[in-house]
Amino acid sequence: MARVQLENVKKIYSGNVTAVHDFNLDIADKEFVVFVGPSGCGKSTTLRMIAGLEDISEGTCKIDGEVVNDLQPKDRQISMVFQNYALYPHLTVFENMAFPLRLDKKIRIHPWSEEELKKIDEHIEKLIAQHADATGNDKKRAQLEKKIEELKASKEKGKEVKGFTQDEIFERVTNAAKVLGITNFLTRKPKAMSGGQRQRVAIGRAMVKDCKVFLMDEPLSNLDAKLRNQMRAEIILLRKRINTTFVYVTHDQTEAMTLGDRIVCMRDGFIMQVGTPTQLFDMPDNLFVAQFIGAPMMNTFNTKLLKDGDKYYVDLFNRKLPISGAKADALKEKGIQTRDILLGIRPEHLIVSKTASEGTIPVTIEVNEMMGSEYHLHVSSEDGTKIIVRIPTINLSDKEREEMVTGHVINLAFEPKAMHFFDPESEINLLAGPEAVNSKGPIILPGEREQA
Amino acid sequence: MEKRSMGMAAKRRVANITTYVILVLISIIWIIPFIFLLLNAFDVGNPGLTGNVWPEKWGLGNFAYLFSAESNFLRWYFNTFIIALFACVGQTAMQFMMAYALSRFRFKLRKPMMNMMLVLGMFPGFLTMIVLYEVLSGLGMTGDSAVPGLILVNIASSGMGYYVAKGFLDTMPKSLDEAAEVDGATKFQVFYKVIMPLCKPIVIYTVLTSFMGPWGDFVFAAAIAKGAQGGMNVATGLNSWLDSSNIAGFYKYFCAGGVIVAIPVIILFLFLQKYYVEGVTGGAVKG
Amino acid sequence: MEKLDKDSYLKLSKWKRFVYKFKYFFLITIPRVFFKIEILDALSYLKLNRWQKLGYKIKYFYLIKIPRFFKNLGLKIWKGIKGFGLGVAHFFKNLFVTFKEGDKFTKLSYLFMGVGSFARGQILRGILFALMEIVFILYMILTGGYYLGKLNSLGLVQPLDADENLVANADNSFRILLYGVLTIFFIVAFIYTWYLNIKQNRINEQIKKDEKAIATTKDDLRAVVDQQFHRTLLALPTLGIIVFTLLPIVFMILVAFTNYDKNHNGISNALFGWVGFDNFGQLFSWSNGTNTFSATFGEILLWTLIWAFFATFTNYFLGLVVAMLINKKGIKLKKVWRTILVMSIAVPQFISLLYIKNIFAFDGIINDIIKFFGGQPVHFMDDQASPLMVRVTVILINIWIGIPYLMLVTTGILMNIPADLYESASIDGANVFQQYTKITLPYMLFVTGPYLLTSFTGNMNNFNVIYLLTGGAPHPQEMLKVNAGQTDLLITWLFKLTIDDSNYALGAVLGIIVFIIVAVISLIVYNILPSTKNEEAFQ
Amino acid sequence: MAKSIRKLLPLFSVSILTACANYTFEYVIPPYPGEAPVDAKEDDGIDDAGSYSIKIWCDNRIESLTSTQVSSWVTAQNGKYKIDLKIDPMGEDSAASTMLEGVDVGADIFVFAQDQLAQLKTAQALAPISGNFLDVMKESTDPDGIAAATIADKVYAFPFTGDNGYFLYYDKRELSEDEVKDMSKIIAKARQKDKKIAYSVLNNGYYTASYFMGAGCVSEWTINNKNKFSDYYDTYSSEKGLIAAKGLRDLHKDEDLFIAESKFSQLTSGKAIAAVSGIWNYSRANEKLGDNLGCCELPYYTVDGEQYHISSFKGYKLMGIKRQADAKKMSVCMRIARYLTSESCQKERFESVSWGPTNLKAMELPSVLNHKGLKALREQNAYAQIQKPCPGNWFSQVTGIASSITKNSTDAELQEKLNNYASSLDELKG
Repeated sequence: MARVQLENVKKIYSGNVTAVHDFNLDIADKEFVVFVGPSGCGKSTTLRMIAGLEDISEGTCKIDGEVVNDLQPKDRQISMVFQNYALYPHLTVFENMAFPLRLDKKIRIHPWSEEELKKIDEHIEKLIAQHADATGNDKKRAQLEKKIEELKASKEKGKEVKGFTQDEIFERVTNAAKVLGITNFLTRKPKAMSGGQRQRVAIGRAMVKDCKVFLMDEPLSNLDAKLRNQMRAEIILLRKRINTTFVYVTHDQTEAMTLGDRIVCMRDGFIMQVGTPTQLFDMPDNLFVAQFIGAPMMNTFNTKLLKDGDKYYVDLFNRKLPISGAKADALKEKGIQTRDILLGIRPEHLIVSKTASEGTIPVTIEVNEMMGSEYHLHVSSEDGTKIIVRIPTINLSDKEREEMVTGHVINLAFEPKAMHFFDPESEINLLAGPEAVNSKGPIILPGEREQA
Repeated sequence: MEKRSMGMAAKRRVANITTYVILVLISIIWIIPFIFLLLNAFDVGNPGLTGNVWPEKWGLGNFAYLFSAESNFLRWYFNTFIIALFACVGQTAMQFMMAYALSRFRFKLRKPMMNMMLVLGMFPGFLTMIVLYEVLSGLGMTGDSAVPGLILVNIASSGMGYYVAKGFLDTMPKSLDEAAEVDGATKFQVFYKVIMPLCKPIVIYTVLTSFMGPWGDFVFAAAIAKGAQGGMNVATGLNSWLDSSNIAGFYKYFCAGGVIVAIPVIILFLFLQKYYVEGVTGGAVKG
Repeated sequence: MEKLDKDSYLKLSKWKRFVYKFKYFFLITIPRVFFKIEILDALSYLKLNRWQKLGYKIKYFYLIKIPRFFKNLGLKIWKGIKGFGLGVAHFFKNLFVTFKEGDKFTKLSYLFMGVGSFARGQILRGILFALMEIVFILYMILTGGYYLGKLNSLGLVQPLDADENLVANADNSFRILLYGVLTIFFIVAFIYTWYLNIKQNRINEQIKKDEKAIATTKDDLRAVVDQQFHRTLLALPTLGIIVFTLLPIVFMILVAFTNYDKNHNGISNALFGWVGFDNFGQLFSWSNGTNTFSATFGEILLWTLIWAFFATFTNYFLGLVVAMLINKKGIKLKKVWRTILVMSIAVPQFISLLYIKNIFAFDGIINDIIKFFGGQPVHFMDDQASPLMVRVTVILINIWIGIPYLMLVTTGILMNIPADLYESASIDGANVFQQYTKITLPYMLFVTGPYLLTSFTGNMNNFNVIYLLTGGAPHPQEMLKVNAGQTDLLITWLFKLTIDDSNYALGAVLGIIVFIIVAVISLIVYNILPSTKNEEAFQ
Repeated sequence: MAKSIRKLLPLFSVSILTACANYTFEYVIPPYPGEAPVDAKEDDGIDDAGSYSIKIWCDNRIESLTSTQVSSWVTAQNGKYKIDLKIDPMGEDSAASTMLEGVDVGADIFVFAQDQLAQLKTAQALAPISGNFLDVMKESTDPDGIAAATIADKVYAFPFTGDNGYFLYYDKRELSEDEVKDMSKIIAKARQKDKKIAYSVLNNGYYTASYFMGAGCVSEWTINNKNKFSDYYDTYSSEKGLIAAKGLRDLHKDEDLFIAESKFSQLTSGKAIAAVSGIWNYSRANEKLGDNLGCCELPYYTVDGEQYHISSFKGYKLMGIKRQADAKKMSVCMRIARYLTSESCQKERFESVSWGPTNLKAMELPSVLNHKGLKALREQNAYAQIQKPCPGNWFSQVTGIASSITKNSTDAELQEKLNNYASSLDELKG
């Protein structure tokens, strides 16, 4: 149960290649934070720096307030699940999970059992008796008194035990196995198990230890799609059961969205944005986050934003689409004037309207991907710009379904609430807060922007 | 259509037959020297180098002589066995320590050290023989007590033969070490509890090759023992039977000695051949 | 020369035009064709036909790769020198700064090692440092000094006086040189430890300033099995290599600069002393032609390289073929074939090679068979045989020795070649031979690259085969003067020179040259081989 | 904190190195303690009573006999000496080569073949024999034996056996008395019976020289006071040498009949009808063939009509005493060596392994005189040359002549080979 603070953490490899730039994050106790980003963005490196498997070039990493930069992984009270499970091939599942417990040599306090308490009392009586008849020499009496004091103190404190007893280990491992549903595999070797089962053993091994921080390095990426969905649900349940701080690394944005309390979206060693899933989905700081979160990718158009009095319009496909509602007020509040923008809208926020009207755009369907519960339509407008639309099939009549074929023309309406406006040069969301990071060209951190 | 398919099967059968013929030929060529050795070992007709293949008179006389009180063969054989035993344990340990350090860790002097050992290995061995003799005689390990000396020299610089072991260790995924470290194991426990158990094939390969070494060493052993019967190994002893004044009377004993030296090494080799193949190739045993 | 445009060229007279064309050809076309290269990108390279590609590759190799190689080499050497210079400067600066800034304990530890460590509660380190200093001083006083003093003369008191009577307490130059070198090793080790002791004081002071905890003895002991575990692993093997390999080699290199031979064996008849480069002079005095030593050296070096090349590659390819024969799908009894071949490795070489020598002897079985069929007996490996015959026979016999081992090595690797490679090749219509050259060989060469190199250098120093089979036969009279033979390798000749003829100085010179040749070859090949470059391929 | 202790471990390796260096500490006190040695001069005046540990190298056949002889000598001195004797069986040529490898660790008394005398003398491995020991030796030992042990008129070893030459063994069932007189007859019989002759004349200088000496050639080397071969007188390349070369050329015509001396046993197994070897093979041959075994002097070979008797080396095996600082021990070893080469010991040795004695009285014994092998050797020694000290590589040069000749080399080629040989002799100086 620990708070993890990363202050100005940098990772510079030999030949001054910087893998992680000025990483600052404060993970609260019991929070589930997900590092997400394309491969090579430094997410795994950061996780490994927290774990202690990589040296921290600059900056400090604190767990529960204690600087751990120089601590070895085993002294940081963390446990980790690896991408390729890293199970010990020569040990059975039980031994794999018991391995960390057998190595743990910390002293723990255990309550005395009944007979033990009785034995201590007898011992104390014996000493008192000796103390009584050793009236003559004081030194011996003083010694006896000290001994009696000690026994009394240890009686209250409880038994000091080094590491885990055998049955403690058995109990912890079997509990974990029960939680993960791998009880009847305990005597098998990892070689004889499927990917999913091996992943569960890996989680089990990390779970049995009581640890401050639970690290997971793309645990699901080696599993097939169906198993991945199932494991995602199990990890959510697991999180509630273990109830400790989680740091989870993945390149799959769906995992990030479903699992994370907060998501840290990263690219080329920089943090693009930190926020809750909804913040990242609805209010992306920049175009990169917008396009990275959500599948299929957000559509973007190079257009102009027109300010007419206190109304805003978007000049799209030589039509003027009005912007109303919350977005318009926000623009007004920010005092945005007419300017060039990058308009972003997610495929699922485009609505197919039955009738053509001022606010809709006629598009012809090029490809219709049938995904079962929804259609992914690849359409193109009159001037050829490609747009992707996602339409749930449930509320379409049979006739409409038949018409969804290549060449058919449909009318698209833009949901004003779902529009995003990005500055073409810096790709920063116009409505984003001051600490938004640009995602185009050399990345300038908020702090540095003032000097630039 | 039918002819071509038959052609395919026929062609494969012909190929197999030719392969079998070649293999039989190869086997004969490779086994002849050992057969001749065996035949000569059983020839009690004439103890000298008569150059005949088939024994004049079959008998176990030659073997009897070896185990009789007259010859020191048992003493030499025992010496070599002790040297081979200590050598295979010592060399395996040394090679493994070196290979594990160079394979699993990255430290400043790693590359220069490996290049240095590669280069040092190329110096022709004989010149260092007289120096090693002086070093060993300083330690009192020459002449009759040459056996501990040979063991020491055998083990001391065996760390340089770490290539094969390192090749095998390089195939071990790094995440195993990291998982164990995260679980709280010290680097020694990672070595002892996680990686070593997985190295069974390469350990057996190294034990095997280092056990076979001392049996064939006749130049160095002779230089250290300097003729003292107590310190000679079997190769030196058997070779002393071949010089001009002895050969007429001892050649067949040499053959019998050769058979007794070869048999255990062959049996050991056949028993562990599976590991030999696995060890050399970097191990098919993956995690 | 300045290039003329079209019409100014036409203005020239006939003769001037000829001169211009001539100059143009040599000063512009030749360099452009041969000495200037424009780097093609992948696509345009692929457009070239087969010969243009070859031409481009060759030009690329000579005009780009070689200069780059030397540039890098130069850079590396320069960096090395600069690094070394910096290191030394750093070493002295460190010493001075530590002394100036250090507290009294640090200053004391300059003289009495370990004082600093004791002061800071690092008892174990303190003891070790103090122990090192005491042992070093005692050693130097009692023996080190004695030998170091005599090192430049290698002994003054000759074992024999004028009329050959034994002299008491004579010097022993062999022991003086050996223990002299050992003492130098010891001094270097001491200086390193002394510098270590100083540096640790500075680190501990730094730690104290930052109020961090100084490593206690318990931490040191725990570090032995944890953070510093790789040093614990390396300590014993490295020590073994230093004392039992490096020390003898350094000794031998020094012997090459002395006159250590049968007349001055340093112990009983006369002391040997330093003679500088005379021994090398004798070896390399090509000038006076008659000197057989350098002529023989050339011939033996050539044969050693030929031998190493053939021995390595015949074994490699034939071993691979035999392995493939045994591994072929339809073949049963795989274990039996492998067992028979492997038995020949298990028999020690001094026994099996003796038998093979008798088989190939002039009155051996092969000649009996030849006579049986009415042929003339052939001299295979004795002094009457022709050098070519002996060399070919030795290489053939070496195949008998090498194949089983190679078969084992390649069998394992063959099993690892993914099967789908062969399937796709046979679909593309590759016959057995093409599959061998296009798939098996490239894969094998990649995996066994380093093995090939070590076996090449191994064969250059392959003593047993030549010594036991031919003993260097045939020995023409010319080579006999320096007791060499035409199939002698450098190593067997070395053996004859040193052990048979106790001519250690020349043997050491020869040893150094063999050492340099083999080292240069393997370092170049070692760095070019693909598999050694991306060592991390599997991890 | 982890970073600050990274320098700890080299300390361990260094301290082990110091421990290792320690071993030289108590070992390396200046060598050779004790006062200046005095060679055993005048009579046995030197008082060398005491206890010594003495190591002897001799052939395995006489190992047990020698140890009994030495212990009987010790008891004969009734307690004056206490000898801790250690005998390592070693053939003559490996004894010499092991001695040369390291004189200070060699045996105190060792038997070596006479041709190694010069090399051992150069390495100062032999104590010169003088005073009473020399006088006793001169009265009782074969003068040729003493000559064989002398360099620059100083005697360096006790003549141990006088049979280090070689003679003809033959199978009486195959060859008659007069056939063995002529080499061409032996070859004809061997060709006819398809049998072999064990004679390494074509590939071993020690035997090739027998043809040259038979034709009258000589090769003598002189040693200067710095024990270097300063000069030589050699007639191998003269016209006498050419005769021998022609003889060798004829042998090359039947080279398939000749097998190496190491295959001597083919005589006893009936595959060879004749062999040229030394006394060391006599006991086994006699045991196998009994009275079918014939021993006689070497035959004649004919070149251009002339007959030449094949010669041989009149060789001796010598017993040397290692030269060492401890004068007392050296003198005790001399006493033992003198006893081992005395008449009684030589007689015992002759009876057990039939090695030819060098003691004058022992040589006259009837059993020695009519010993089949020794009688043949004595007859052959009439034609033999005493083996004088020569450079180590000389024999290989002589081998070079035989191996470079082929059955169809012309006379000019033969002479060229001889000239090559002659030009190589300068290289052997020094």
